[in-house]
Amino acid sequence: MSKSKLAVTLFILSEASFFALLIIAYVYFHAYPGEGPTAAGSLNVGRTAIFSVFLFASSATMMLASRSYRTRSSAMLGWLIVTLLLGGVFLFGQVREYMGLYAAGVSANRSLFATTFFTLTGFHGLHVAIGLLAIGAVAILAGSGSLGVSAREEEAFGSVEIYWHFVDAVWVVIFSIVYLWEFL
Amino acid sequence: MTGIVTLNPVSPEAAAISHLFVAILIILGGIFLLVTVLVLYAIARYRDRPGAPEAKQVFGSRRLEIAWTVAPVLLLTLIGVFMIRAIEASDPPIEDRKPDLRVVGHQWWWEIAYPKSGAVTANEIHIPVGKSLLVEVDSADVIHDFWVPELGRKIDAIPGHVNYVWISADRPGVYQGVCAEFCGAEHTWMRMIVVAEGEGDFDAWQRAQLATPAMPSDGEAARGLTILKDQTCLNCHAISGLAGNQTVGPDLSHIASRRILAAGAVANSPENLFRWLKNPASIKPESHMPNFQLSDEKVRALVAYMETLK
Amino acid sequence: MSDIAAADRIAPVEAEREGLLSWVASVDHKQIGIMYLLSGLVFFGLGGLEALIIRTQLAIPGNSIVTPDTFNQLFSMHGTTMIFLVIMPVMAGITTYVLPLMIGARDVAFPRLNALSFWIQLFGGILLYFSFVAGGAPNAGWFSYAPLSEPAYSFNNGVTYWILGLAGVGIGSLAGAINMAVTVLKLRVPGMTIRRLPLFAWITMVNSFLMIFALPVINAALVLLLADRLLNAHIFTPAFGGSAVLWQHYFWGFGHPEVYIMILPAFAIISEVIPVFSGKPIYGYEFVAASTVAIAFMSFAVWAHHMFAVGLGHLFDLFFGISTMAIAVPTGIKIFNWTATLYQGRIRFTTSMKFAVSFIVMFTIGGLSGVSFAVVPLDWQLTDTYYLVAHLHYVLFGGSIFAIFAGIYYWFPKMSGRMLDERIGNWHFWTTFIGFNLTFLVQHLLGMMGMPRRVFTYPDWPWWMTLNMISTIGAFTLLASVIIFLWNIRISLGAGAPAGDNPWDAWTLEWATTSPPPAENFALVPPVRGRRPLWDLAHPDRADELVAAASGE
Amino acid sequence: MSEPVGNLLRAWEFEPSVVIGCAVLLALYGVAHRDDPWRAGWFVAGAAAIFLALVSPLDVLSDTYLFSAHMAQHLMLVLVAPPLLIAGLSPRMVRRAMKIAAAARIERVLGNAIVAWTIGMATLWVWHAPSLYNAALADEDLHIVEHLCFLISATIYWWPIVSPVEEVRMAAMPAVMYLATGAVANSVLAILLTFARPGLYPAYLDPPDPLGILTMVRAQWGLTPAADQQLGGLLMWIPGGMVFMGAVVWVIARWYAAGDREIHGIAPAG
Repeated sequence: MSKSKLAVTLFILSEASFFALLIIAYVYFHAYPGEGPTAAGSLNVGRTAIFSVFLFASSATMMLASRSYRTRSSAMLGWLIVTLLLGGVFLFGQVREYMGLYAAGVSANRSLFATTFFTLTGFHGLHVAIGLLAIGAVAILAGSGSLGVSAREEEAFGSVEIYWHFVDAVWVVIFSIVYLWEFL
Repeated sequence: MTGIVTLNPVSPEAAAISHLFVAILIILGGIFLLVTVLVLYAIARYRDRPGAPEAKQVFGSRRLEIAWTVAPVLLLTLIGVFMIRAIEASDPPIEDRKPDLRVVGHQWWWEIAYPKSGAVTANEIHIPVGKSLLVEVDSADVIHDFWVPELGRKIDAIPGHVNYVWISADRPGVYQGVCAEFCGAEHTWMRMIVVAEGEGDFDAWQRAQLATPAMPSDGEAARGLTILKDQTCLNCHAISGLAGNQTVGPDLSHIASRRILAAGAVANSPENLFRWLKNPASIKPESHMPNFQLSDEKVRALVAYMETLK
Repeated sequence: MSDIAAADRIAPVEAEREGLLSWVASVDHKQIGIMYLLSGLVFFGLGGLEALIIRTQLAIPGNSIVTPDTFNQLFSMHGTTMIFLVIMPVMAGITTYVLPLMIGARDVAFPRLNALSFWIQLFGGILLYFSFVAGGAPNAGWFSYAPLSEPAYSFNNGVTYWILGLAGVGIGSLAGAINMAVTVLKLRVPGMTIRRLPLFAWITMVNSFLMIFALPVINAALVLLLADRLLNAHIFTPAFGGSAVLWQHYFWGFGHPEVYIMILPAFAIISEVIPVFSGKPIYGYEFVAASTVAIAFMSFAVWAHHMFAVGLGHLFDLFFGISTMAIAVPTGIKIFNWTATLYQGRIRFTTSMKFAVSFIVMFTIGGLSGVSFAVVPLDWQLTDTYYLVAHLHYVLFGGSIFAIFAGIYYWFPKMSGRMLDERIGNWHFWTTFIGFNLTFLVQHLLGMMGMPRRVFTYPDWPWWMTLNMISTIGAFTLLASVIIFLWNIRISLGAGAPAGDNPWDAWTLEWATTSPPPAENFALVPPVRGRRPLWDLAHPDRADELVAAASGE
Repeated sequence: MSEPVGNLLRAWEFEPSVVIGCAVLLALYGVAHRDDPWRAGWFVAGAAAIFLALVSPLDVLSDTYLFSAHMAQHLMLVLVAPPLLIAGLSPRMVRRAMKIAAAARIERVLGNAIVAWTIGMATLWVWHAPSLYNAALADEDLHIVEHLCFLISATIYWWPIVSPVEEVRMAAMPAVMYLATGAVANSVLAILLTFARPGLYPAYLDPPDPLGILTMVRAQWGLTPAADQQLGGLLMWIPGGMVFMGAVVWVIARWYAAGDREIHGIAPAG
């Protein structure tokens, strides 16, 4: 494993612990909810599921982009842009969801569910946004033809890819716990 | 309160801890001596001296490693056995007992209630000698900790998490207690005393606490009562026969019977009570008790009234 | 060794810059390491000043040098400073400076990230201290127990600054930890297999992994507390359904590994210093190495021993009492191995060695009093008293700080090219040793006499003032020792004896280059065939048998 | 001996599936195994762990009375028996088995660290979901499936660590991470169980009392439903965590004992 990929892997281990702690807080207050809005009364699992599909799909397109990069195929830039779009749609979905919740009076201080929900999904959204920036940077380099195939550049690409899959995997867990658990 | 209270137990629970403490101090002291003697011997014996030969290049010994892994494990197992035996003895289970005492931590004083009789007081617990009472420990604001070292373990007073602990004393006496969890500006002056007395004395004390204090009808005390009603005292304090059950500040129904003032900051005397009412910050700077800017005369009247609250 | 790593070691040096800019803009691990040390020294001064005010206030009962609230700010800042802005950065500084040299690397794996780590960490510290002029420092203790740390009970913005400052320190340390782990795993000189790592490098690597898993815990807790403070949420306020106990779980879930984050680097330093000055290899290398992993592992399963007084049930307390005792076993293995290293050695009593040897004894005291806190009923009696204050200072001062001094006396010649004066060093050692024990030994007794921690004054009871006065005198002795230390640095930087490459006859690679090392660290890295490359080089006929310890006597 | 204790100690249930299962396991081993009596000892100890967990009074306690006993039983099936069984295989046996193409292919897939980790930990988590756990308590057949799942998934989990053949074992440093992250996954589940509301698994709230020992369990042992559930979580957390830690120390010891064959140049990551 190259040193950049190793560093990203270690970073991801750390981030996974961070999310695990936020998830534990969410689960804890799910068991001891207190007053105010709850998950069951506030969330729309169907709509979020659809937006989630976009995020999951973006992981697949990122893999395709990575494969194109390794085979030096020109399709890479296309796949990167598709990945960006899919990730962007997911973020758009999250913003819409937040606005809907806010309009319905569910803001971060209304209940323990609300606080832990916004903290958890908000930090995930932040990670998606950072991932999109990184992918965007790679896409711009690729578009301007300055993304070469040196070991360094390959490392950078690989690191972004690992990070993106991680962001996706975290959402699988969050979606299962926050949404599916409530409605299945 | 003198001496090494944690080794000076006055209850079976505290005794269990204290005996364990002595045993463990001996074991740990032994290990400490062993390490220190080994180190001192080595540095004295193997100190570099002119002409000393090069040190022998030794890399280790599996046998020794096993020895100093297994020996501590055995020793810790022994300590563990002591510990398991002492846990139950020093903190017996509460079973189905209803609490005899309810202690609520406030910033920065202790609210004390005897639910079975209805007596209410503050910062001063009375218990009959030789009887174990069950204490319910709660908090009205931040985390406090109820600790009377001579009588046993400490236990946190946590809002939203009620705890229970036994309290008893083998012999009569006054035992010092204190809040042991940092709880804000005046954490220092959140002390209490536990008065252990004979059954008869305890009953008499409890009866006195349950009595409604008489209303003085004339003299300085009566003026004091009027001032007390005119000021906002009763918004925070309760006095039985006068007003409801506010617990923002300590219940004053029998304040003159208590030995300490301001949760242990000073002894309870008319002079100290005067200072306290005149300017609480002069005794306890960050206390939530406001300074009412009363004239000396008014304060004297208040003190005169409160001294009647035996 | 991959091509990339090899390429990094011969990468061209950054363009020369002059003066202050050469430091501020530096990405060189040696300069960054020294900046860590300097920032640690400044904060050590501040934290020490806070401690002195605390001890002066407590010298006699009924003292009123500071108000109660100021006192609370002082001890909150003292704890936070010493942990996050002194011990962690100083350890990071020593590691950043020494580690790449020790493994024969040109620099750390990510030099720019290294600079970023330092500056974020420093920024976190400055933010924390900015609170003093922004309405008041944090006053809820270094542990910020909720609900006391909630806006309802902590009116100034101190705790908010505490959160943000700690987040900065946490993120900086995390980046640093990742950097160090990758450095050890990827940049070792050819021949230095992981089995041949100097123990300093091994323990640093283990510690990095510990930080990678422990720091996110505090970050998550800080995020939730920040939501409470800034968004009026109620995660930790029981009055609105939140849980005060949850904060304690989160905080100590980080806080206990943090203790080992502070003490493992001390183990790392001691494991280098003691063998060198005993003229012998470390006794039981494999056992010291493996016990480190065991400690790091177990440090995550003992946190609730900070919570025995919370009332979580006997079963809960019992399990954590036992797991806490268990962690004493690998720690004991280390103590015994260091002691055994002294045996049949040729012990040179340099100042560094004096600190290292007294570390063994002081840390043993701290470790043993720690065992008494693992014994649940004793904890019920002793926790949150001065006995605990004594315990933690024997671990963190008698442990970490003594090791830091041992390390500074050991590596100062490498960093500066000049030896620290041994005669002044002797004064420094003895004033530290006596001052430290005066300050903290009596505190065991105060705790047993029932004096709680974090009180700004105490009743005038027999012996209380005497013991507190002794403790205060000890604290001022420590002040004298620090002044002697600074004087020593000043004198020696100007007129110390030239160090030469290897003044201690040490064996690890940092001693194979000049003092101070050139920007590229090494002109030529000697071959590595064992754990003590310079020993092997000096005694080719008696090179170390690598598996000697593993295969028995 | 009081009557409830006697009743409990006599409550061995020689469940045919277990007895036959263990017998078949041992018979197969006897047929395949020729050398190295030490290894045979490990294997027999592993089989004995399964046997004791599922046949002894622990099983009755688990099925009827106590979540904590059930946890102890599962820990035997997940953390004790599989590593012992694997340690009992001799390298020769494994090499011979790997000559079979299908077996080698299965090993390549399941022996992959990420696959093995995920299978091991996911099985642990999934079966503790209250709906599944309660269903297994209610239905004996499902319960057998649950135990088989634990045994098989744990065998897969421990294979890359304990396997007698060096080629299929993980290198030491990745193995430490594998175990450390496994311990984290195990601990997080244990923490959730420890702090969950009492009654996560309602069958233990008010169990039928076929042996007449319930009073003893509740009063003398002090295991109220709340304490029982907490004890179960704690068993998984602390002793369970200790098993992982023991494995870590063992991996490092094995790695050092193997010695450093590298004279010059960087050794592989392990």
